[in-house]
Amino acid sequence: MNSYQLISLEIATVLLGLGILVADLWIAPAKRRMLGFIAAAGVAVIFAASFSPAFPDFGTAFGKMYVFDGLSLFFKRFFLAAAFIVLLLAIDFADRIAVGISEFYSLILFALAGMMFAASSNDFTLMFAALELITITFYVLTSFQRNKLQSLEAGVKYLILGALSTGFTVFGIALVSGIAGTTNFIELSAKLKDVSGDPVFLVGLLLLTTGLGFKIAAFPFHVWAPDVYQGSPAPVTAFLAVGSKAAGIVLLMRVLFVAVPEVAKSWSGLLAFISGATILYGSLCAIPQRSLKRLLGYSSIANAGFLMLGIAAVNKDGATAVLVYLAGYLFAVLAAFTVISIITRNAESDDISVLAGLSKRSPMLAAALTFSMVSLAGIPPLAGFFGKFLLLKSIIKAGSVSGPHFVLLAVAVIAVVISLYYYFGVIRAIFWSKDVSDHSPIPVPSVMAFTLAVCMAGMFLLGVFPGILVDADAEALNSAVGVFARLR
Amino acid sequence: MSLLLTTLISVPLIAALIVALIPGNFRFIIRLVALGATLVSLGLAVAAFVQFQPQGFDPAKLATFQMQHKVAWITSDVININYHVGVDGISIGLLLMAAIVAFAATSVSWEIKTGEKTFYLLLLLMTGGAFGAFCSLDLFFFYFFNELALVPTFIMIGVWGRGPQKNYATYQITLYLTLGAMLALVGLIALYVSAGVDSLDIVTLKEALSKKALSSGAQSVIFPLLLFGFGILVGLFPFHSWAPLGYAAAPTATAMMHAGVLKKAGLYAIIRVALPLMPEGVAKWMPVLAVLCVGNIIYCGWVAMRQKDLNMLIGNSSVAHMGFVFLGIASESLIGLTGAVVIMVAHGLLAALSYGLSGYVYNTTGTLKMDELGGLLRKMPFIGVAMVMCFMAGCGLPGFANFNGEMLVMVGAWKVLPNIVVFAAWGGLVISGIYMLRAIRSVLHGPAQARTEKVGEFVIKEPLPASEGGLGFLGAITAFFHSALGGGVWQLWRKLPYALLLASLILFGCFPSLLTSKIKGSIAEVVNLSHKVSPAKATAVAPTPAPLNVADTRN
Amino acid sequence: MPPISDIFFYLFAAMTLFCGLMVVANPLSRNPVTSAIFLVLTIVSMSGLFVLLHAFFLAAVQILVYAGAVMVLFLFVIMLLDIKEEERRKFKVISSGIGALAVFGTAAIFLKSIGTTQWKGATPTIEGSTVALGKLLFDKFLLPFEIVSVLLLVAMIGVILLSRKELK
Amino acid sequence: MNLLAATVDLPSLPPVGLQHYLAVSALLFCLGVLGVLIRRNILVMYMSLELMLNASNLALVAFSRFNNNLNGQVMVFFIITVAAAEVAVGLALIVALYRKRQTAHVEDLTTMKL
Amino acid sequence: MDSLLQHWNSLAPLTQSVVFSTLKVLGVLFLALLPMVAYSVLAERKISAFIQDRQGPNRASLPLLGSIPILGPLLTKLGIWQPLADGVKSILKEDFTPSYVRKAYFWLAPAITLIPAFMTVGVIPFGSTLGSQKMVIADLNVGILYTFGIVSLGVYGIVLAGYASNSKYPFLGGIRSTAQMISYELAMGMSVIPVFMIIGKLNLSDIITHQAQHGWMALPFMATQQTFASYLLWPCMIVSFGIFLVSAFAETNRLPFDLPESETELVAGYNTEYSSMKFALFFMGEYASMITASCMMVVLFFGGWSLPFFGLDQPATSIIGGLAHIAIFVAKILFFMVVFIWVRWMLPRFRYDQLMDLGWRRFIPVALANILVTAVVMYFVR
Amino acid sequence: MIVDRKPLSFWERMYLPSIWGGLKITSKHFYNTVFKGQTGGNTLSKGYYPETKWDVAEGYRGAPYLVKDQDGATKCVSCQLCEFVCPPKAIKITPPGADSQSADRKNAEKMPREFEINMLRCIFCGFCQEVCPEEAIFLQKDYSLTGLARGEMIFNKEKLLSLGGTSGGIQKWKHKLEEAKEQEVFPVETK
Repeated sequence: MNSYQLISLEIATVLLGLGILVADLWIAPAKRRMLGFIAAAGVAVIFAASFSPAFPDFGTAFGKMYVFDGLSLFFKRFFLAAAFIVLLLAIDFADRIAVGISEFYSLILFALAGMMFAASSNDFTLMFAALELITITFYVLTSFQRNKLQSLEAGVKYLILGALSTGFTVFGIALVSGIAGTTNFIELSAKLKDVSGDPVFLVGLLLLTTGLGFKIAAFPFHVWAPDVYQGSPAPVTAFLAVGSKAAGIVLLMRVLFVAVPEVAKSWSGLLAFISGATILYGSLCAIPQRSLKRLLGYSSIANAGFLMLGIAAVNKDGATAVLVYLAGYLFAVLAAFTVISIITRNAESDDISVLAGLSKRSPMLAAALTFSMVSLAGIPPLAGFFGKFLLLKSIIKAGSVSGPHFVLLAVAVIAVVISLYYYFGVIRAIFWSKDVSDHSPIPVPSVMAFTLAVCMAGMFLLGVFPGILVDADAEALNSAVGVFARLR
Repeated sequence: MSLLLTTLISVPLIAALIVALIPGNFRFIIRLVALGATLVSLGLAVAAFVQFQPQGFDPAKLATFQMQHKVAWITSDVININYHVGVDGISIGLLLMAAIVAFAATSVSWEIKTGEKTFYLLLLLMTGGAFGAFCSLDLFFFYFFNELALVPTFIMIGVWGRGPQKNYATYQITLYLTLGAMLALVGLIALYVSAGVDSLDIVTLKEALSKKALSSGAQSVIFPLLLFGFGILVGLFPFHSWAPLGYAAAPTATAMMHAGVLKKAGLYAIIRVALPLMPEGVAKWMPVLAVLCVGNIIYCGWVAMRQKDLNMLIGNSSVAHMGFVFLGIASESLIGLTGAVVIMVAHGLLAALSYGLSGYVYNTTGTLKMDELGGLLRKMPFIGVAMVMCFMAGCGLPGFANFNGEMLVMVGAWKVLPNIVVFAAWGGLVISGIYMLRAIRSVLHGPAQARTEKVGEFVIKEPLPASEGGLGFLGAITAFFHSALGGGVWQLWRKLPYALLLASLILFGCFPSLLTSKIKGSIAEVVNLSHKVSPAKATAVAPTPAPLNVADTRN
Repeated sequence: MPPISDIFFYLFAAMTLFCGLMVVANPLSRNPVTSAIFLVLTIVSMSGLFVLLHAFFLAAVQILVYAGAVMVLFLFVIMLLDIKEEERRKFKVISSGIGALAVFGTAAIFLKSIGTTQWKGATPTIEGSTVALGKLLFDKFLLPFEIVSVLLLVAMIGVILLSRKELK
Repeated sequence: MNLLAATVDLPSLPPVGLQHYLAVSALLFCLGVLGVLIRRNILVMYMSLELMLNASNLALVAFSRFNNNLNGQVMVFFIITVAAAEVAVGLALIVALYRKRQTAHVEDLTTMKL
Repeated sequence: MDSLLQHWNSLAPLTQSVVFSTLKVLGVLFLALLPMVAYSVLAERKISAFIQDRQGPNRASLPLLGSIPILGPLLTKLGIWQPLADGVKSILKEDFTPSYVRKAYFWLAPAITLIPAFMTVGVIPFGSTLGSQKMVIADLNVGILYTFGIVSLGVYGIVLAGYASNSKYPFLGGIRSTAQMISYELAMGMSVIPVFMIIGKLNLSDIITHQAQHGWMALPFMATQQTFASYLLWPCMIVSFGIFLVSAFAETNRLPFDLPESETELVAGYNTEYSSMKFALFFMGEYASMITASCMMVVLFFGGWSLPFFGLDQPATSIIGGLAHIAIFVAKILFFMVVFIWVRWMLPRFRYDQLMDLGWRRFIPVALANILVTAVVMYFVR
Repeated sequence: MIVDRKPLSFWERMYLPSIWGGLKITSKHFYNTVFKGQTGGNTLSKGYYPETKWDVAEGYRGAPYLVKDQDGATKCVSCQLCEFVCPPKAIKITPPGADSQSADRKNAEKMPREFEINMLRCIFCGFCQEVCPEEAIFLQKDYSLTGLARGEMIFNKEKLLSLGGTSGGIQKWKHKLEEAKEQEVFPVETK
């Protein structure tokens, strides 16, 4: 198998990004929005191409550094879908960006490429490069609204803490790969027996996990998330919440389940602690929030905790559940951000009070936001429910092996109840706010309407027929390179 | 293999979809669709009820469900879930009750004047969810449908609810019910994981667990999870405080549906899942339940006495009634459990009727404070009479279905839990008698108060919105229905839901065997399975083999 | 008598750590310029350590990129912004103390684990030859190399976008 | 060698091995973390972060030497490149912030609070 | 004498090499570099005088040497003793430190400017061999990288000088210089990549050896065995050299790129506040970096110590040959020094935006394209 | 007003012709100087500076000195405007105290007790001359001031006056004195 065929999706993405960048030179400023459509269409084509039967079989490339397996394919599609929606969001967002709209699109595409590489990385070097491509792109993206102080502050905060996490990751990589003598995950897992007792190795692994914990905003490495989510432009926040987080998750899965499965098993208590603390912290802090984006920031912390839950279970159910959960999360969060983006267009504030009277002003937006909140809360028949169901199942299954997981389970249950409280706070604001000052209908651009329709269709489809997804995910994990197949 | 149940479930859901597609200003059409859908499903439920064959119980083999329909939904090595519906004696009565209440609730929803589209959509979803919950044989789908029915409750209370405590009530009911549901979900998943048959299908589970029971450790964890999880959904003492508050704040139809139907789903799940599958858990936790149910009966009854608000009174009495069901469950006897199921059906009708009536009173007088009401019997004869009958049924007057149920429960529980029965009898007959009669006196009798001075009965008539009248052919039909329903037969029509509920109560009160004959076979199996592990206890509780004595339950 | 390379190791290591400490906790000055200059010194002495480890190419690159470009940029920005505010701020003793304690704990863990690790490596023979490194870079590590090139493009776009004058 | 021996009398120190380099690297890393924790000037914090990256570089080069493979050195190459890019973006960002807010002090970034 | 030699031979090889290295360092630094710096200042003054119809320094004289008939006045007229007078003046003049400067950096900056310029010389092969010793202080495998690394440190002196002076003109000069040096370092670095692509080594001695055999990079006909390939690559090398040359002007802050110290705009920029010896250090630093830049050009493009005549393209076997190589090298350096000086009086100063424009938008793309073209040509040649 | 720059032509943008031009000019001068001896010293004057002093042209403005009027009286009235305006702060004036001589002529307001110009600081800018209301200070032809110590280079009032010489001009004090005398002769009737 030719290496370049395997990375054709990524190549296409990067080329698309470059194309947008270059095309900008010849296109009149007034017509630059069109580039967004081109970018979105391109991503859609790449997404469709990933389903093509002509697509190469699974395999590894670049000296086993890059793996193309079910897991990576799943995540690639995930990222592509997310980027597609984010690009559509960005098209609508274009007029709120002072300069460089086509760069905005191409940066999103480059971040997408980084995520796709991350999904396939089987080597610390590739992982580092991909992770940094994502992170640095997001430094720029978060601070893209340079005329807004909030955006800049968000950028700087993300910068400092992102760089800190890079520092941890890199030092972790140095120690782990140094002790093991290899940077390849599979080779590392083969040598694991010799090195897993080495304290330096374990310290390194801990640092590495810490670094990745930063990326997914897991407790206690979550401090950046609320501010960054609040300050960034809405499409960026959405991409950060979905794409960057999923990239962190897939890398965490690769590192823990492929490179060091035995250690991961023995660490499940620690992972469970992180997961529980993250869930609880995110849920509790979300309660008093007034800013919608900040609320979603905390909710995303809680969701990171739920995702960690599946990892802490260290079993195949958990891994599958993570994938299912992510898919549901994707549509729900993107729908929420789409609505927020539309509503805050004129309001210049994302205080929860802007939702007042939304059910009257625009029933469609109200419905979309309600559904996404309901889905995030994990209530049937929407997509979020099934993910939570599987996560709980996986942790119960893991709990039948070890005790601390029951505590985690209790935390998760309590957190779901708490999360319902604040998600319903949003719904309440939509449907029965007292002080409705503005009754004018909110115009919904057709792009946004399309985006919302896609998200809602996704939420319902995955909620009512999760079978498609679960089968696909289980298959993805079965075909994944490494020890996924051996996970119980 | 029969599509009847699937059709029954899908009728309201499809109707909900249709409602979603109709523009919001075609209010009358939306009402018609909702009413038509519930009417059709009522017909289907009656058909199912009639079609259901009462069956005896053969302890050698497990009962079969009737009218089953099974479709593979998720089959993977991670999870295996099928869409599987079917009914047995326990659920068929509840299904019929649900259909009746749903129709009644849709009928009384004329009071809703804003956001009808969303309201009916949610109501239909709720109806579909309730049907689904009672029909599902796969526990995942049971949970799924139950949640589907619960969520609209929160929104409906929030949006169309009333009273100063609306928000507080909404949050309380949301959080309590979610907590209960989550606990139950954890219990169900734990059951799935520990049963080891890779299925949540009740049939499969029963079969597998009757062969190889769960480990006692697993049972002692899962059983309380299910008991308290579902218990919270029902309002088990001390987790009941949401119920009266929530119902007091809820719009009429929601209160009817939730108090009448959805609450029963939790009880149903306890009887369906917890009892037969985990005999050891039953043995361990039933004493606790027995104590708690006294709390329900006495404490909530006592609280009900102190209420000044009619709805709060009804709410608390409703929770107190749940105590009887818990008592029946705690008795673990054939008679007691049969009685519990009968109460579930009866109380569903009763609660719906009570809330329907109180809602009507609220809409005409604008208050439910008992000291502001009075003399309604004279002003609104039909409502007044219905209310008297309703309250009489509530305090367990013979002739109404509740009496049968309570009687059966107490008889069934007497041998096992005599002390508790004393409490229950005291609570059920004396306390409820006190507050019900007090309510009758202050609401219906006496001089008319300021609020009730000028009210009349069924005088509401509204014009057909112009947007619906001018629709050509469709408009003509609409106009016809509107004049038919709003013209000459208007008053009769508005009385229909109350009459229907009252009639059902009396019907099942006078002919309890309609229910018990269907219930007994299934309950016998439940009782049998729940005693399976501890034979000593089983003999102590039911000295004679349970199935043979079923006939005695006819009262 | 230790070999001469060991002496150099101790020399460079001491210098690296001392200058590193001066970067973060200089008792005499909290001026960012001082920190930057000490960071340059750290980097230079570290490239001395690189030379001792026979990584000549990296030693040169370290100086060229870090000291020659990165730190100049830092200095440039510090001077451009004329940042000296920290000198006037009160130093928060308690929070800093807690942070320092935590870091000392971490350092203790690091040193303990490094002390207890059993290293079974062979005698070092490898040379950080530029040719070998280059071949590896364009052969085995081609993919990360290409990704990093995209990354540089992104950084370039980002810097231009972030630092160009507002059009309005 | 004997030239030095003639003039300097050094205390006897253990022969330098991997662990020595790792210890230096670990200490340097901790210094970096310390800087991030106790300094409040964004630029100095950022420098401390560079210190952390450099610590990793040292560890990687040491491992590379003692493992007899060049993987670590390649990694260092990438780290240096990425760090340069990161610094460029980061400083641009800090300058942009400074233009807007006239501060480079983390405690002044208070637009967004709970 | 014999016993001394014997004693010498009895020493360990390491000790011998240490001694040789020390000698080379001291020799190169004090015998070659410092005098060269001093006399390039003189050369600058003289040449500028000639171009401007003046005589230049012609008065400094030494008490005894000046009175030697004929030779004395001639040397005086040539200004041979001027550097000595300048040195003495620098040392004796009052060293004035304004009160508002940042003291530590104010003192450090001149030293930091000078050191990198001197350190760079360490890897430059200024001759083939002299006896058994290679005429290079440190024959590094990564010589050119070392050079670039050290050169890149040179900017600190100027930046710190600007910062330390705590006054606006020096500050602006420092800032300008930073930007300018970073920008042109990039173009400079890229311009030499084709050279290494052709030669395949980073070691400067190897580069010279290669040129001695295959023709100088910038003048391919200067070889005993001329190859077609080197003629094909000639245009690329010309471009490389052009960029390198211009960048060298920018890197050394020489006219036409002396924006950092432009006296009419910035009152001499970063060294405004400096006087006497500290100023002299800056001054020497500038000339030292000019010498370094000349060395680099000679080594990279003009065959270093080699000359394709008289068998001078082979490493020397005799002392005479070795000295001849050193002389050739120095001669080539002098040529470029003259170019540096000449250009200063030939061209006016660029505007700052023109300077940046030239660096970023002309040289860097051209250098990149040059790399590509070289690669393509090499692909077809081999 | 913004005037657009003239766009450069292609060759101008290449800079090469300019370089060639510069090379031509400089080479010509270089050749002429070195080989033909055409230096400025030879062609413009008859030698080089220390030996051959440069004759300044009329109107040259060198060092500032104080001047006296035709009557030999000090013109300066110690108003300190020049001290105030002096950019390098080279001028230092000590006004007369209560007990000292106020002026060396009649009817004048006052004269400085001491007037110093530090010639090491002075930049010959001419502001003092510009600002002086009494035309008491003038930039004169001296361009080469040397001394062996710093102290020598601080010129005091006597030195400045002696170097400055006499300058006529308006003779304000004389006129004032005459006016005063006329008033004594023809007193105004005030009734």
